[in-house]
Amino acid sequence: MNLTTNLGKLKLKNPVMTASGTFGYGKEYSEFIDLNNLGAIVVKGISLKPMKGNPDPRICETPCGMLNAIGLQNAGLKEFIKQQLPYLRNFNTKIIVNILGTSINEYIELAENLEAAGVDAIELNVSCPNVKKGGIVFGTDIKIFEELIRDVRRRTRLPLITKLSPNTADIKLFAKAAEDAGSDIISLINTITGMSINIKTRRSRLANITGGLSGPAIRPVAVRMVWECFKTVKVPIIGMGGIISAEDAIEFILAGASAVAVGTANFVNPIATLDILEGIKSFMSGNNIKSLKELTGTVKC
Amino acid sequence: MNLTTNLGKLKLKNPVMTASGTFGYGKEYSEFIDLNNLGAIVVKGISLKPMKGNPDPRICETPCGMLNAIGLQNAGLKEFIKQQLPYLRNFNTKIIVNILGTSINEYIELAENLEAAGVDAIELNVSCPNVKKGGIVFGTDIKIFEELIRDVRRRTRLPLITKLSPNTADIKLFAKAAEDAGSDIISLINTITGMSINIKTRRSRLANITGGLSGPAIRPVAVRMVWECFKTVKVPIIGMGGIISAEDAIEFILAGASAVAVGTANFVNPIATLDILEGIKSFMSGNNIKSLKELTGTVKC
Amino acid sequence: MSRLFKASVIENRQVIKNHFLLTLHPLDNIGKPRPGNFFMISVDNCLDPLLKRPFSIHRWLGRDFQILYRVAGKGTSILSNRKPGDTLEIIGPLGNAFPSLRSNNKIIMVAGGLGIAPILGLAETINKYRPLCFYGARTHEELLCIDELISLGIEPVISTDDGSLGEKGNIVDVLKKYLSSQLPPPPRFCLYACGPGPMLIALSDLAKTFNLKGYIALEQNMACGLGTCLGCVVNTTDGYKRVCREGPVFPINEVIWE
Amino acid sequence: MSRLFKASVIENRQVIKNHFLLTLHPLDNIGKPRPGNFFMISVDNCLDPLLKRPFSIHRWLGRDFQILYRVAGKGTSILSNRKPGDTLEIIGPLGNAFPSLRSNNKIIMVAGGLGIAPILGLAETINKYRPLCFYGARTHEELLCIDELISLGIEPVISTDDGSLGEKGNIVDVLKKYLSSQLPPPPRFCLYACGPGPMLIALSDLAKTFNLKGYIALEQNMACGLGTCLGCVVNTTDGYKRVCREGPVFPINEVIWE
Ligand SMILES: Cc1cc2nc3c(=O)[nH]c(=O)nc-3n(C[C@H](O)[C@H](O)[C@H](O)COP(=O)(O)OP(=O)(O)OC[C@H]3O[C@@H](n4cnc5c(N)ncnc54)[C@H](O)[C@@H]3O)c2cc1C
Ligand SMILES: Cc1cc2nc3c(=O)[nH]c(=O)nc-3n(C[C@H](O)[C@H](O)[C@H](O)COP(=O)(O)OP(=O)(O)OC[C@H]3O[C@@H](n4cnc5c(N)ncnc54)[C@H](O)[C@@H]3O)c2cc1C
Ligand SMILES: Cc1cc2nc3c(=O)[nH]c(=O)nc-3n(C[C@H](O)[C@H](O)[C@H](O)COP(=O)(O)O)c2cc1C
Ligand SMILES: Cc1cc2nc3c(=O)[nH]c(=O)nc-3n(C[C@H](O)[C@H](O)[C@H](O)COP(=O)(O)O)c2cc1C
Ligand code: FES
Ligand code: FES
Repeated sequence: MNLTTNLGKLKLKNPVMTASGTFGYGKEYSEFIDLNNLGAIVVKGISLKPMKGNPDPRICETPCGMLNAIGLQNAGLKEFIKQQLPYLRNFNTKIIVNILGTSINEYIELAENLEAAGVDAIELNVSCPNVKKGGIVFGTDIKIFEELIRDVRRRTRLPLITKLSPNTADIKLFAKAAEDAGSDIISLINTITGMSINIKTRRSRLANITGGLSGPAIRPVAVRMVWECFKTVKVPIIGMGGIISAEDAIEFILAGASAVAVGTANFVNPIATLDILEGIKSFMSGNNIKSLKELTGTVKC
Repeated sequence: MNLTTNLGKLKLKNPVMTASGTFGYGKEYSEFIDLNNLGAIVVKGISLKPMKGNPDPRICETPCGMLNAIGLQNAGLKEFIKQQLPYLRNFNTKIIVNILGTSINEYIELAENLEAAGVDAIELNVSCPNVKKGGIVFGTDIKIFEELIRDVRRRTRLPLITKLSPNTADIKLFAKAAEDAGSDIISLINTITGMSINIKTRRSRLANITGGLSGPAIRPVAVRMVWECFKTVKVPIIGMGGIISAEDAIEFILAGASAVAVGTANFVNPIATLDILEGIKSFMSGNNIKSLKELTGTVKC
Repeated sequence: MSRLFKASVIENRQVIKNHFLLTLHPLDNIGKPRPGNFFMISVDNCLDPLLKRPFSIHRWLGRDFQILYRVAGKGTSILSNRKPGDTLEIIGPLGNAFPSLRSNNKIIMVAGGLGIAPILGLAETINKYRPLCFYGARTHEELLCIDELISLGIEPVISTDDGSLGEKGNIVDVLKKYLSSQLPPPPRFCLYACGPGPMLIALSDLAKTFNLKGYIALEQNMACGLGTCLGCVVNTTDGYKRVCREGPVFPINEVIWE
Repeated sequence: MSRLFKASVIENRQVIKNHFLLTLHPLDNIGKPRPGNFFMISVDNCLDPLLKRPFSIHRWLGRDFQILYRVAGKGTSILSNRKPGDTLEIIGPLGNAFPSLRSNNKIIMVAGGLGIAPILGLAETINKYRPLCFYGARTHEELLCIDELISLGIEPVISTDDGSLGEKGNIVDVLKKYLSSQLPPPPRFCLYACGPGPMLIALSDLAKTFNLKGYIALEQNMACGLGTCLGCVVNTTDGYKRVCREGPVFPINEVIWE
C-alpha cells in the first residue's frame, strides 16, 4: 500500500494533515500522538506582527459544530520562527505555515521569511471571516485575490496553497483564479460565517458577534465544494470541513481531494488524525486499493 | 399577550408558520395538530405545469441535518387550486403559496391565478438549488432577480414574499434588491447546497448528486443572515433554517425576524410548530413581553 | 388514539450478531398495525441522529409490539443500546399493508434476510390459508424465526448463500425451480415478498416470466414517513410514488428498477 | 499513563435538584489531579453534543475520582443520564492548580454555589493549615459538602441569598464584614476562590480594597482544553490568557473584568 501523496511538488508521506488553527504548533498534541506519523502539520495562521485576537467569549458550540472568532491571535512571524519552528523541525513531517496579512506586501514578506526559515509550504489564508483588517477582502474580491496569489507566487519557490472561503456564490471561480494565478494547490473549506444568540442574555454567544462555523455540520457543504472544484481545476485539492472519521476523509477523497485536513475533530479527540489515517489504511487494504490516486475524484455521477 | 404578527399588510394570528416543502398541503399534519393554530401555512412549491421531480434517492441524513433533492415535484397550479386549496380554506389560518417558474411570465401567471383563487400571499421561490430549469437563475443573478420581483409586483396585489438563497457571497445585496423591487416581505434561508457520498457504493447519496442542506446544522448560518438582512432592509423578515425548538425561534426573532417558519423539524416531530408556539408564549410571559415587536432585532451588539 | 405516541422498551434482545428484537409497550392507545405497516422511531432525543428511522411491524402482541432490526448504521447502533425502561417517541402505524387475500389465491411468501421481519407478521395473520414460504439468508445463523414459522404451521423452504442450511444459493432460484416443477404454475399463485433490492429485482423477473401477481415491501430513505417531504419515492409505471404513503407494499409489476 | 483515557461510571447520584455527584473509575492509569485541575469529559459518543465538557476535579479517591456538577444545558443533561457501567472518554487532568501554600499565609477559601466543587478538593489537601472557609449559596438546600468540610475540621462561615441558613445575603459581603472586623487585616491572608462571575468580581473589588492576594478559578467555554484552539481566553493585565492552560486558576488582581 502506498500512502505517499504528491501535491504537485509537495510530497507527503500520507494524506492526513491538520487544519490550521486547530492544532496549535503541534506541541500540545505530541503528548497524544507521534507527530512523525502525520502527512503534514499546518500551523495556526501567522501574521507579520503579533495579533492579540478578539475579546472573549470566542467560541461556542452549535448543532454538530462550533463557532469560533479567535481573531487570528498569534505571536507573529519572528516569534514563530524562533520559538515554534525549531520544535516542529524535530519531526519527520512537512511543516506548512498558514499566513495572513493586511496587504500584499505583508504576505510577500511572510512568504520570503518563511522560505528562508525552511518551512515546506505556505498556505495563504485569504478567507478568515473574523478580522476586519484580516484577509477577508482578498478572499471575496476575485481581482485582489488573483493579484495576491500572483505576487506571492513570484517571490517564493515554496509550494503555494490557497485556502478558499465557502462564503461565496461560486467557489469554482476562486478555484480557477487561484490555479491561473499560480497556486500549486488549493485547500478548502474554511469556516462558514455564522452566529448564535443566547436568548437569556440576548447577546451573541461570541463577543465578535459572528464567527466561523466548523465541524460535521458543514461537511456536506465542504464535500460539494471539493467536488465542484475538482471538476474545475487541475491543481491538487486538500479537502477539509467536518472530517471526524476515516469514512468522512474518504468521502472528501472520492469527491476530489488528494489530501485531507482534520480540524475541529482534534478538539473532540486529540488522536483523531491518526485514527483517521489508520481507518484510511484499512479501507484501502479492505478494498484492495494500492494508492489513493486510484480514489481521488472517482465518485460515480 | 399579543401574538398578532403584522408582516406589512399580511396579518398573522401568531408568528409561527410552516416552511415550504416540509408540510405538504397541510392535510397530513391535521391529524397531529389543529391547523387553525398556525400563523400561516406555506405550501410546497407550485409550478404552472405538474413537475415529476428528481429520481430517487432524494434525501439523506447528514450530521444534525439532511440533504434533499426533491426536484420540486408538484401537481401543478390547476390541481393545487382544485384539490388542495379548498381543503386548506377550511382552516382559519393564512395560506401562502410558494411559486416557481422557468420564466418571468410563468411567475406572473401563477401569481395572477393564485390571487384570483384567493390565497393570502405569494412566496417567490427563486432559490431552489435542485432543478436546472427551476428558479436558480433568478436567485443568483441579481439583475434578473430584481426584474422578476418588479414584474410580479406589478401584476398582483397580494403580499409578496421573496425567499432568499444562502448560496451567495452577500445576502444583503439580494435583500436590498428585493426590497427595492417591491417585495413586501423577505424570507430566509432556503437550503445550502451540499453533497454526501456513500463510500461503499462510491456514489452520491442523492440521485441528483447535490441537494439542499436543512436542519439544525445550518441554523448558525441562517441566524447570521437574518441579522445581516435586518440591519439592511426595512421590510419584515420571516426567519428559518434549523428551527427545532422555541429557543431557536426566539434566536431568529432576536436576530431580526418578525415571524419564523419551521421546516425540517416537522419531519422529526409532527407537532413541532405548536410546541414552538407554546414555547414562545411561555418565554413571553416569563419575560413579561407583551408583543414580539419588542423582541425583533433586539440582540445586543 | 394517536399515531404520535411514546412507548417504553420492554426488551431489546440481541438474537444473533447485529440483529435485535425490540419489544415496545405503547404508553398511549395506538391503532393495530397490519402486516406491511411500519413505524417511525426516534432512537434518541438528541439532534444526531436527527430523523426518525422506519421499521416494519414484526409482531403485534395485542398491545405491545415487536420490531426486528439489524444494526446498519448510526441510528440502529444507538437503538441497540436502548435499555428496558427507556422511552422512545414513535409515529405509526404508517403506510399501506399487504393486501388481504382473495379467496382463490394461493400465497407464496418470499423473504430474503431481514425481509422476514414483516413476513412473519404477515404469516401470523394468513397462516390459516396455508401459504407457502420461501426464505433465504446468507448463512444458517441468519435464518431467524424458523421456529415461529413452524409453530404457525408453515414449513419454510430454505436456502443459504453458503449452503449451511437448506439449498445452497439464492431463494429466488429455489422458487424458480419450484415454479418450473409446477408448470404451468397455477395462475392463482400470488407472491408476497420482502428482502434486499437484488432479490426483489430477480423476483420481479421471475413474476414476469411466470406471469404471476405479487406484492413487495420496499425500503427507501425517509424523513417524515407521512407523505409530506416527497423524499421516499420509487419509480413506478404510474410515476414516482411515496414508499411511506402509497407503499411500502407495491404490486410487483408496477415497480420500475433502474 | 495517559491524559486521554476512558473511565467507567461507578455512581452518578443526584445530590439535590439538578446537581449530581459522579464517581468515575479510570480504566487506565492517570495522573493525580491537583485541586483546580479539570477534566474534559465526553458525555456521549454521538456528534451532538460535539465537544467535551470541562469539569473540575471534586475529590480524588486514590484511583477513582469525583465530579460535582449541575445540569446547565444539553451536555450536562445527557451526562446526568449516564448509568453505572457506562464508559466515558476523558482528557485530563488539565490546567494549573491552586498554588501551594506559602508557609506564612493564612488561606481564606471562598465558594459560591457550585464553586464548592473544586474548593472541597482543595480543602482536603490544605486542611492541615486550618484554612478559613466562606461559603454562600442561593438557599440552604444548595449548600453542599457542609458535612465533608466539617469532617475535615473546617467550620465554614455560611450565607444564603434567602437567609434559609447562615447569614442572609451574599458571601462576599459576609467576608467583607469579617475582614473589616479584623482591621487592619493581616496581610498574610490569601483568598482561594471559585464561584459565579458576579461573586468573583465583588471578590476582586474586596481584594483590592483590603489589598489582599488571592487566586480564583475561572470558567470559559472550551473546545480543546489543551491550549490549542485559543477559544477559552480571558483578559488579564498581561493580555489574553487561556483558561485551560495558564488557568483555570489566576491571581485575582490579574483578571480584567469587562
Ligand atoms: C418501510 C421500511 C421498513 C423497514 N423495516 C425495517 C425492519 O423491520 N428492520 C430493519 O432492520 N430495518 C428496516 N428498515 C431499514 C431501516 O430503516 C434502516 O436500516 C435504518 O433506517 C438505518 O438507520 P441507521 O441510522 O442505522 O443507518 P444510517 O447510518 O442512516 O445508514 C446506514 C445504511 O443504511 C442505509 N439506510 C438508511 N436508511 C435506510 C432506509 N430507510 N431504508 C433502507 N436503508 C437505509 C443507508 O443507506 C446506509 O447504507 C426499514 C426501512 C423502511 C423504509
Ligand atoms: C475549568 C472549568 C471547570 C468547571 N467545573 C465545573 C464543575 O465542577 N461542575 C459543573 O457543574 N460545571 C463546571 N464547569 C462548567 C461546565 O463545564 C458547564 O456547565 C458545561 O460545560 C455546560 O455544558 P452543557 O452542554 O450542559 O450546557 P450548554 O448547553 O453548552 O450551555 C448551557 C449554559 O452553560 C454555559 N456554559 C457552557 N459551557 C460552559 C463552560 N465551559 N463554562 C461555563 N459555562 C458554560 C452556556 O453559556 C449556557 O449558558 C466548569 C467549567 C470550566 C471551564
Ligand atoms: C478554532 C479554530 C481556529 C482556526 N484558525 C484558522 C486559521 O488561523 N487559519 C485558517 O486558515 N483557518 C483556520 N481555521 C479553519 C480550519 O482550518 C478549517 O478550515 C475549518 O475549521 C473547517 O474544518 P473542520 O470542520 O475540520 O474544523 C480555524 C478553525 C477553528 C475551529
Ligand atoms: C424536503 C424539503 C423540501 C423543500 N421544498 C421547498 C420548496 O418547495 N420551496 C421552497 O421555497 N423551499 C423548500 N424547502 C426549503 C425549506 O422551506 C426551508 O427554507 C429550509 O428547509 C430551511 O429550513 P429548515 O432547516 O427548518 O428545514 C424544502 C426543504 C426540505 C427539507
Ligand atoms: S418519507 Fe416523507 S414523503 Fe415519504
Ligand atoms: S479550550 Fe482550547 S485553548 Fe483553551
